[in-house]
Amino acid sequence: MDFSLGDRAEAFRNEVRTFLGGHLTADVVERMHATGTFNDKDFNAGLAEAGLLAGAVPGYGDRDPIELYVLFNELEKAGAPYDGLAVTMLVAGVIHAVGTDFHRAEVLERLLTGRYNCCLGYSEPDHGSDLAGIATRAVRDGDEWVIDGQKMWTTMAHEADWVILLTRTNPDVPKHKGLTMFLVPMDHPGIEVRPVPTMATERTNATFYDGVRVGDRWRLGEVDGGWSVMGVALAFERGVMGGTNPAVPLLRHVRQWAAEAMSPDGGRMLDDPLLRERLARTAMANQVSQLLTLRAAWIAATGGLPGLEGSMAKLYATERYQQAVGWFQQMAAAEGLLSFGVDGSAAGGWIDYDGRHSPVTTIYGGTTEINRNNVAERHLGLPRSR
Amino acid sequence: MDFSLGDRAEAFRNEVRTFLGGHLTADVVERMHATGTFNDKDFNAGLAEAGLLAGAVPGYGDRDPIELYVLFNELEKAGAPYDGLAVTMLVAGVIHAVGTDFHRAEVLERLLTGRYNCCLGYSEPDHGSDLAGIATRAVRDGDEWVIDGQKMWTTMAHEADWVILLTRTNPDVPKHKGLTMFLVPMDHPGIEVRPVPTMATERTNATFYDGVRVGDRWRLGEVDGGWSVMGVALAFERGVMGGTNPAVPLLRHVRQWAAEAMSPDGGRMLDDPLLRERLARTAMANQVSQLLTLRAAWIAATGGLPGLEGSMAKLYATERYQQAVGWFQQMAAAEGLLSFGVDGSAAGGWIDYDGRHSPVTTIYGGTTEINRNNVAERHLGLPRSR
Amino acid sequence: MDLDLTEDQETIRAVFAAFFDGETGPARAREAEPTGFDAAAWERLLETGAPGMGVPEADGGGGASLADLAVVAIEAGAQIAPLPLVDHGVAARLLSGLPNRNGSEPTVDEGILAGSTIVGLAIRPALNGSARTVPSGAVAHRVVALDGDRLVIDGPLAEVPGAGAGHLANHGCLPLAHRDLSDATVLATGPEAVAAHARAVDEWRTLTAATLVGMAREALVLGVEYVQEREQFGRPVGSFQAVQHLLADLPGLIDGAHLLASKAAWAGDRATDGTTGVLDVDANDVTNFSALAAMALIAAGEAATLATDRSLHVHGGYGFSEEYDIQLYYRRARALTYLLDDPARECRRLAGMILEPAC
Amino acid sequence: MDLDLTEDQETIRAVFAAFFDGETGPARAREAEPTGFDAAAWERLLETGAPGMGVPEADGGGGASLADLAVVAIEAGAQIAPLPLVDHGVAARLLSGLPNRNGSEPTVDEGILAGSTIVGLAIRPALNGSARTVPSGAVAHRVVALDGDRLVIDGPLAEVPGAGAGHLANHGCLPLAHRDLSDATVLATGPEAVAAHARAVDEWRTLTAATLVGMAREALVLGVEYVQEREQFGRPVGSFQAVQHLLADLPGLIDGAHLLASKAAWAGDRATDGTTGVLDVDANDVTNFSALAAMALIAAGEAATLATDRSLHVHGGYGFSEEYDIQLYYRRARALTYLLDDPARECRRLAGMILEPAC
Repeated sequence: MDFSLGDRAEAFRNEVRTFLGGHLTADVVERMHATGTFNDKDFNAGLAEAGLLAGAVPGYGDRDPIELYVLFNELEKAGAPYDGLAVTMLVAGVIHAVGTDFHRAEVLERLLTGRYNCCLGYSEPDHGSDLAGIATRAVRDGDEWVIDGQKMWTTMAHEADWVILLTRTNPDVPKHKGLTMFLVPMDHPGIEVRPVPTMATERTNATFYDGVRVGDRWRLGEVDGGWSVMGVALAFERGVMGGTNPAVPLLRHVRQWAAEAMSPDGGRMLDDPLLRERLARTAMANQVSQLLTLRAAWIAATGGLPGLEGSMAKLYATERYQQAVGWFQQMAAAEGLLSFGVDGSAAGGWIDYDGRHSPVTTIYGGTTEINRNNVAERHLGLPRSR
Repeated sequence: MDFSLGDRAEAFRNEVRTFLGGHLTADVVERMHATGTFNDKDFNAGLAEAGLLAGAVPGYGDRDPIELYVLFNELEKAGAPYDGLAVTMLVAGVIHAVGTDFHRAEVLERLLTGRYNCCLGYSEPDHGSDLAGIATRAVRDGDEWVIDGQKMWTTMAHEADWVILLTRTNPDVPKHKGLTMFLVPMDHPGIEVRPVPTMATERTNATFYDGVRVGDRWRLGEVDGGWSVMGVALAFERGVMGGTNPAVPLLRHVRQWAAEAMSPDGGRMLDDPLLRERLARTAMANQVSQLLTLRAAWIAATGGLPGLEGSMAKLYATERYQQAVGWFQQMAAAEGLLSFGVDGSAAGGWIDYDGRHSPVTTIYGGTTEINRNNVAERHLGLPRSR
Repeated sequence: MDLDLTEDQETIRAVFAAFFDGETGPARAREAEPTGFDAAAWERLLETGAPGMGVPEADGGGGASLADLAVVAIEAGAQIAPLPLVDHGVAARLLSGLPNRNGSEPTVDEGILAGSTIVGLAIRPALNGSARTVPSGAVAHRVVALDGDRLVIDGPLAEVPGAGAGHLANHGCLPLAHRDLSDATVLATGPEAVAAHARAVDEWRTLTAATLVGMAREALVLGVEYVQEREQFGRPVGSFQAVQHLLADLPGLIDGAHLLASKAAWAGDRATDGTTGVLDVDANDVTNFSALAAMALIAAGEAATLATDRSLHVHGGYGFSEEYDIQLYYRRARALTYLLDDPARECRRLAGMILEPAC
Repeated sequence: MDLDLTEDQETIRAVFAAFFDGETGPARAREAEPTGFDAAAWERLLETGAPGMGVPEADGGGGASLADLAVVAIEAGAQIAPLPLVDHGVAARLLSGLPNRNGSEPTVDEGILAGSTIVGLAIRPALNGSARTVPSGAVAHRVVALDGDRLVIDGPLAEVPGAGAGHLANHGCLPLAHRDLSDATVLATGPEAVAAHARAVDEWRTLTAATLVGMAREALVLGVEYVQEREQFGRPVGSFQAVQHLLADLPGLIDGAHLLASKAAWAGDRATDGTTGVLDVDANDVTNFSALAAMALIAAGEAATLATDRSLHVHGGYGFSEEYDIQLYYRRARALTYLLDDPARECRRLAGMILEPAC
């Protein structure tokens, strides 16, 4: 085994770090938390102009999944806005894999400028974990489709140019065989976006589709072939595009704070043996999270489909992140409750922020329970429990 | 609310404590761990002679469930052999509730001398949690029954005088409607006891019943009424008869050791802030376990059936006990691995012992999963999951 | 031994359960964000006599016991009432127990008894003449604090800082503020002052534990209701055993914390005549108020943080959205649990009571 | 980046998996209790060259890397082989790295290379001339220890204490013994001695982590097999979601510990030329051997203690009985995890590497 990234990936990482050093300003970070929109078009365009985006599109560029991992891991560790970018790159990869020349010219090329972006229209109010059961209908009408329904958790929809929309086109076959995927321009009539504020700074949306007419050229993949398009998207997503190292910036923030803060027991917080133990455990867990994610990238890079390995990385990383947040909330006590910019807040308010944000990480992108079902049934070979 | 025990129960507790001070010698404790038999007939007879047993038989004596709780709680906290006694008192209570004059004269009166004891023949190799499914058959033959089958986890069988045996008498009705309970003298021909050693010092047994002929007078309760006799037994058992304060002696042993032992960090172990925190958490959990158990006793004392409350007490107490054992095993490191009597062993070997013993506490007397099912379905009102 | 409420307490429970259900509750708590104070509900609460109910009758109060106040606090917690009831109640009891030092200012006056003057308590010792993150500091006209070995009271303020820039935005949307004590009046000094403050903080621990028990209880109800209604894969989410088992540990944890908070209150009421109680962890005999108050806050904090975490989790994405109530409980449970100190430091403090002192 | 074993390592893995499966395994481990040594299996192991395989070829050994040894250790752990392979291997590497000080006694001799002379390593510093609870102390002819700043070796003993009264009965039935160092030979002194011992203990951490990974992997297999076969309520126990979810976190935990132990071994092999690697937790860049060895033992200890706990639990009462194998893994996982030190103290030691020192 060789755990060095290799010259090529290391050089790429240094390019990303250099970019971040110049472009990830305090303004960018403040804006993302103030607006709740973890997508910054100027920042993304900067990445594109620096030549860091196109190469990393899965399958399209000349970079491999290890480098895709490096890009998002560096963004995540630095605390940059990357949620929107992850979706954009994911959709770019799906278009590259199953899209038409029209999709490539009309959408993919634009996405790669960093100035355009996409949102994901999978979940519905009554179908969160159970995606095969979604109810949004698309009915053919000549060369067009008429779409009616509602999607939930369409994060970034309020500034997205397209939504990748999972619809039901045949209600008379088994659930997952009657689905079709569309790429719908958000400026089409009949689309409404309503904000869904959350307990953290992140904003998400509900989107409503009322008789939205969309040409057949916006269909992505085969009619009734939406489930396999989902499969392509999920295979890109798992683990590699951020989300498995959220405790790296947390550790950095807490460490920096603890070097300055006084402990109620006297002395610096950083001298507290319990805090030292927990910082070390967090550093250990960050390494494991990184390795489990790298393994998923490695499997993808060597031609495999790291679905289960991605589930394992997500299960491990999110549980450990939540554990670390809980520890640091406790240890920072009253000061850990105070928000960004408040006099006396521990770690400048990051502990409060992580405390608000962390609960969702075991829910979105596949709940802990769904991931455990996957591992139990498909990795351990236990009988189906449902 | 009034959390004082009350004069009567307090006086009884003091009597028990006085008895323990005189009779719970190092020899008694050493013998129980050396033989693996947590039942000491001389010790039990001493309790009987001191007048501490008969009164505490559920329903039979003049003492209430609070005092029954006091008796077993004091035995448990002191680290006395009480497993055999708990079964004996339980059976005495069942006989008092559903037995005949013959059972009373022949068994109950003897049990109350402390010189005789009973074992529980419920579980079978293929039916641990699923007791209603047991396969041991009892077939009527005139005024006798012929019993064939096998029981598992018949702890104390090797020195028991009777086994309280759950049998299937009617295979043609729904599972729990075809069961009958017997009180079988262990000297009847056809009974074989085979030891089942365990990873801790405790010994248990498998028992085999091969054409055992037993008179109908040994039947306990109605024919095919065994499930309701089980219900009586379980209602007595839950929580009140020991098993919910195992971390009290653990805390005492660790505290005493830590006051003497050196920490690898320098200084006494008792000065280690992490150990202090964990001792305090264990003391807190011991209070909660006591209160949850007292609540079950209080409900029984005021005429209720504390089945769910007993489940809650057991869930809480056993999880906390296992957590505490894990903590102290870690903190005692190599010395915590050493067994009773070994040069250098932490807490005289008790940490090793608790480490071997604690895993079974979330299994026997109702697994954690069965108790969680009970609470989920019967207390929270969630739909049946099976 | 008697683990039932008294008849009077049953009445108190019913009255205040109805009050908080009608006048407060999640929707009102949401409206009261971020400051965490519902002035209209406080006005209505004054009519019940709750603000002064814990003050002895001799001082013009309701003469309620700590156990009575715990019954009220549980119901307030269940409805996450944005009211400084615990802080004011404890501070008023502290004031009424002090000798009147200068004659000109009664230690507990009509306004305080009625609740028109809100008093807060700085639960942590002041540092350099400033009380930091005072629980009701953004809405209290006056705050009692321990500054060195001096027990002091600030104000009365004409306008409380919550209306202005003093409120500190925080996780639980509690009315937190720092309070400057430089012009504060000295109420007592020396060991007497320190002991009075310590007793008040133990009462605060006990009643905050009770508040957390109420929050945990209601958070579990919200989770159970949600999983009974919500379907996925064609069946109620609550029929999945994994979901059931996430919730099934909680009743014991919550009931255990409830019993411990009640026992602490009982011990606190007994301790008023100077009884210190028993503290023998080797035999698991504990009737000492300070130890039980510390244990109660630790146990209730565990129960409330875990119950809100699991209940939020079984809500799926909705638990994270502002629209659902569970996130209100989630944040307040953490805020109240960590406000006084890290539970680990609270445990080490408890260790100082139950073990030989550290060398 | 390459996360696959080399071809040679695949061969090593296959050969030793077959060896440990055939010559050791749970039944043999049970027979070897309580001493924890299977002399016949050790004899057979000598034929494979394993005892000296980690010693450089220049010193007459097999020249295997730490990464190669980790591959072997995982398979030994999976079969809980009652053999002092890791201790002997690490001690032999330590000896071969030392200058020959007195000419009369080679630091690593034929007996050690062959394994007919078993060498143990006292992983904790000696106290007052005595090495306490030495991992293979009851079966080793010689033990290397750090006594103050002197690296010493005791023996050779004609008869090892395991045959007599020296074995210390313990949780994992490991061949533990105290060793008296009063007649021990000094091998090195000063910073060189301390550094050589520290390097050896880091290798021990790495290979013990690998052993624990193997134990955890096999414990999970035992649990999965049991719940697939065992039926309750008319269905396999493994079809209950609560049981599935107890087991479903384990593969990630075990694989994560496996990756970390492999990375530590990789870093250890790189560090032989004096490279110290990177240690930047702010960016999650860690290639430093000592830090990775510490992390690997912590992670593998967590994985093995949790995997054996859950696997034993899903066995029901049978898991507690001596007859079933899981209890063998359960006890050994704890013994190996806690033998060097409390994981919390190991974490604080790691903190000393990755953080500013405590004041």
